[in-house]
Amino acid sequence: MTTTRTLTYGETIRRIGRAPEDSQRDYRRLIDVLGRPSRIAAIDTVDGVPPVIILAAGLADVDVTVAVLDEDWERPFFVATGATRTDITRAQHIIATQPLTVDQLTSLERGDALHPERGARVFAAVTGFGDAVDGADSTTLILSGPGNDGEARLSVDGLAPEFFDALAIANADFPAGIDLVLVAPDGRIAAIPRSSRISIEKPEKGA
Amino acid sequence: MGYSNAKGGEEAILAAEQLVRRGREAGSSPRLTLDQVTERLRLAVDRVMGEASLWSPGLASRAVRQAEGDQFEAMQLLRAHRSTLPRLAYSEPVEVAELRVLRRVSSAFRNPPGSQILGRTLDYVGRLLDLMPEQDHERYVAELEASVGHSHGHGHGHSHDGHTHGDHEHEHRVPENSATRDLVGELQAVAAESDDDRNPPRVMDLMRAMDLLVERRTGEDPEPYDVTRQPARPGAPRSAVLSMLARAETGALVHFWYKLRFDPRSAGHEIPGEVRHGWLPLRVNHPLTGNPVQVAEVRVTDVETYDDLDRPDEDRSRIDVGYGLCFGHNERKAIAMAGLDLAVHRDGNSSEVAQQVLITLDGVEANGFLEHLKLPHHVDFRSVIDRKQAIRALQTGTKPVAATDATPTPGNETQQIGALV
Amino acid sequence: MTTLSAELTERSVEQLAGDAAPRDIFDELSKRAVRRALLTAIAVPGYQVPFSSREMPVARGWGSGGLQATLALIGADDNVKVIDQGEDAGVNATNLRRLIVGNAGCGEETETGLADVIQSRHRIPEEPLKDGQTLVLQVPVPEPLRGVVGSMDEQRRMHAEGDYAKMWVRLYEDIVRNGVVSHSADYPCLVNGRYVIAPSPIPRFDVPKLNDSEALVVLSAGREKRIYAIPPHTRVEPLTFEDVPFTVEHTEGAACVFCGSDDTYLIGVPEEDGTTRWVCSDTDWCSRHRPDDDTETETEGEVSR
Amino acid sequence: MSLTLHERAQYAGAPLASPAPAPAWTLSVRGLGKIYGDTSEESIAGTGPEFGTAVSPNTGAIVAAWGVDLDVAPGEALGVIGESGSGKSTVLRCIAGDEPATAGEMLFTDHGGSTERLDQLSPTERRRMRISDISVVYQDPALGLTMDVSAGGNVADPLTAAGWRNFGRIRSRATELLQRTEVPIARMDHPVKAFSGGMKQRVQIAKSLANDPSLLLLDEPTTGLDASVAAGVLDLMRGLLEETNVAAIVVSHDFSVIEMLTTRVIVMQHGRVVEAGLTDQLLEDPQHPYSQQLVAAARG
Repeated sequence: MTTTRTLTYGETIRRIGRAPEDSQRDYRRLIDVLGRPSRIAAIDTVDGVPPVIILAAGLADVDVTVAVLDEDWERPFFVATGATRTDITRAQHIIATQPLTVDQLTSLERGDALHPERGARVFAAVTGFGDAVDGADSTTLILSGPGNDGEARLSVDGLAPEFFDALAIANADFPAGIDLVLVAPDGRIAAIPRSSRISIEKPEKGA
Repeated sequence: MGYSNAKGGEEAILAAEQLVRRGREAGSSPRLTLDQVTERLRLAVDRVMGEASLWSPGLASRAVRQAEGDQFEAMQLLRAHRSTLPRLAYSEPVEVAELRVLRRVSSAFRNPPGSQILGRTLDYVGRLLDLMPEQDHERYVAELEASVGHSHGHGHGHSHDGHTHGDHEHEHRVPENSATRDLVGELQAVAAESDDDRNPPRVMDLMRAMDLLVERRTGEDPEPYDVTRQPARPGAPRSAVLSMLARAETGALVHFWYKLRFDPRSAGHEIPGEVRHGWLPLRVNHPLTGNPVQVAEVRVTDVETYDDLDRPDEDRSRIDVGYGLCFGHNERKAIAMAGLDLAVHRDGNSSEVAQQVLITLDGVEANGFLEHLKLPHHVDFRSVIDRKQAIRALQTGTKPVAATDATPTPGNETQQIGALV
Repeated sequence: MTTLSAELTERSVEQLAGDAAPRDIFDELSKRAVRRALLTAIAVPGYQVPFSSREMPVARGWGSGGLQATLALIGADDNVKVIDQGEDAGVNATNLRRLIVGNAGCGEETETGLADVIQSRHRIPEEPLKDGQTLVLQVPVPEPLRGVVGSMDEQRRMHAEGDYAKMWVRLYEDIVRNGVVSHSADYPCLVNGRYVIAPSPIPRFDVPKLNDSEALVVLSAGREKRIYAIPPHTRVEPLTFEDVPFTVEHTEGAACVFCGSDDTYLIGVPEEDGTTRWVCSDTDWCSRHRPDDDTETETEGEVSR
Repeated sequence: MSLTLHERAQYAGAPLASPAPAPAWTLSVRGLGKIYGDTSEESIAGTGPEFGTAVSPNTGAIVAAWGVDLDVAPGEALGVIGESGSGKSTVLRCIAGDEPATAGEMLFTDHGGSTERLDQLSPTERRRMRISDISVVYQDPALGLTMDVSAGGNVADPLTAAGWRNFGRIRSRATELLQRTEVPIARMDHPVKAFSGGMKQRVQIAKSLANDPSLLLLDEPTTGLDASVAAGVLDLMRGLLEETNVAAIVVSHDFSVIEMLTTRVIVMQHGRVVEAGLTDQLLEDPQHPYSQQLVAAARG
């Protein structure tokens, strides 16, 4: 997913760093979807900057370790937020503009029963939420657990089913685990906390 | 000039004292007057009077000034001064119900009989550092004087001292619905510190009417135990506990109460029925007529507190009572006192809690012993080194190093024992 | 110290502080720290997340944790309701509301249904909360095992392993000794079938409101620097044996003298003659459920100057 | 909702291995060792019965137990005898999970036939085994009971830990167990700190049987009790062992306890097993000089 680099460097930095009222509004939307897995909300987009960067920037500062898996956006992100840069296996926040591989996912810090707060938070860019007409490249998840009255469905485009299998295993040892925030290019967001139980709805026609 | 402990101490001590005296007078600012201490540092004065257990605002402000604000030094000065004063008479017992209330709040009841009287308190003020520039002070005081006129009983327009510049213009808009007005009606804020007579019915009488209280008026402790004449030790009656609590150091009381909150047996906390600040009459019997005559009024803070008896060996249908009273306006001390009076009652007056309350909370005793560590200890220390060398010699099988001075070292004697072990 | 430097410090402090502008009482990065901690709290319902709790203009134990959570959540377009013991006009609630509204420039509301964020000490409003609302509860003691086992390491191990046998033994002993569960407010609850929490000293009457709630509930302990949460639609069960019903505070025949309600949490107002008059603790709910012709505005207790 | 192994595997979609046929023993221990201090090979040499010490001359480490093998089958009671310092209690503590072993394999099979390597379990899983699989009766009742809690409450502890949530059923199960161990029901609700030594052991035994454990470990259960009280407790213990299908290990320095409760016994000295065999055979004809000394003392 490339962005046209019409912005000057300084301009980009300014746009990444969110004003307090913007990051506050983004945050309220984030906890709305995190508290009700399968719910989809939307944050205001900023021209020229991927929404996943915008959302993560609003929560980043010198007190949090971040790994940005994107050469173009890595430097401006750290300049704009002052966050502490670290590698993927130790980062508290991981920002992935491209789909994470299963290996990358399983390498993330999951915390443990005594320190669940050390579990990583992944801000992952997705192409959409079940928008593709023919359902290609779309995975429908069945979510249950806190935040849902029984089961709820969430279709995610742009992340392979194996990714969600790996996530299910990573979060099998609750309260250790990883919390996943999904961000579409148009600013729509959804989230899957580690407390959610995930299974993948098998599509009717041949997979 | 270095000092050696052996001799020449005299000059060193005098020189040190001169440094203190000159230091106290140095600086460009004018000397602190006693009125300034009494009026601007009134809570420091109140606290020192409590911890020195001597009611004398004048002497206490002198102590605070002389101690350059150091509480422990001030209470030491006042306690020592107290020993120079002859005891002329014993005052007559006074009913605490006679307290002429300046401030009175209850946590246990929303509308205690006689209503909540907020009075002068910082409890509901944003604790923000006041960065008001000095030159604005006059204007601020002028506005303050003007505001006394229009704030009356209704509403929360209470003014309070030392509140911050930022709040000054902030108009309290009390949400306008009837229930809130009712509540506001009850939660009367006394605009200014009024002197008219007021002692509302006590919450204790209400609790006794409900017949839920443990009865603490057992008559076993008719004459108050005088801790200055007879040191209080575990097993001492409640009046000894209350006296030691009254003269205990405020910080020690706060921390000891807080420590108990982390012991599973007393994890919950008590609920104050009443926190009061006001004046108590002081009466003595007239030497000729023998009738009680009021000779003074003493300002005190007193607290009556209640706790749920929830331990296996307690009567679970009853509520226990604690009481604390101390000089001046020192609510955190009185609340802690009442809580510890209750804790000692629950654990028994020979329990570990009782021992610690009676023995460890006096500021003059604790700090004196702590600071005595600065005194020369070189005699003891040499003896410590000597034993270390003896043991080290034993461990390494060598003869201990000969002591520096000529005195015979017990070396050979330790060696003999060493061989036996 | 020469007078020149005294003068200098005065001027520089003033430039820093600015004259009358409402000062920020909680900086942006501290808000982000609370927000990050709250994300974990929502993802691990009932787990006490340690957070960098800052000292606030209200004392520890007076709502500094609730204040930090509220300030981290709200924006200028939010309506905030602040209550203490169920009352908007309570003196502590008034002080907190002043600080919040003064700092965030948000709206002030007493009607539960119109508030986006409700900060409360020891009560959950009678009006059922809705999707999109957030309840922030002030928490004095976040650790439900405080009265069960002394060592903090052991407390953490018990939470980590979900080993709450000692808690159940206490409950068993309580019933054996007193014939009834004598635990009053702050009744321990099991969240999501995993973590036991202290729901803050709300009455047992309010505990069922936490179960399967439409709103997000945030519990914030400033002094002990812990924040935990109950997401919407999460199972919250008071710890009770199957065959020992969970009872709530109730006095036969008691009804509010203002609105006549007998199924809201009532508090007793002692009268001089020893009788007790009952009034709603949730004063705002009460004022909206009074018979229209109620002109009686008799105030409680005697008005004193 | 902490996930069991079974749930975790199913949840993650991985196939679960079918359980192997149930082996004959409840517990099989091979090469159990515990060293306090330097746990390298160097510490082993120079320790053991032949050297008359458990303290390593090379490293100063204490080889409390080394190379201990033992098995115990359902319904059987194995004795472990030796004087104090022989390593018998250390062996028991390692099996119970109160202490991590330095070496050795411990295979445990519960009633249901599923097998676990105890020495590979995490501390959390080890503690979970102590709820319904392995119970211990300690010599010092304070290690096994909560003194401020009532006798009934102490028996309720493992029941609630195993998930019992019905007060009535918990109370009747506790009553039944306490009656079985002859604790007067009238005192069931008194805190155990008020009980005599013998009565405390009876409460411990009731508590240890609450969840029908597969393995019961008794660490000098009657030491410190006067003879008549001890006899009563042993008599009760023998009855219970016969009634239930529990496998038991009884650690004692007293051959009469071993003789009364166990069918097989191992003798330990300076951290090593010096002899093993059927209890009555070993009593009749002890081979190892140390065994002979112990039997002589018991017969004396």
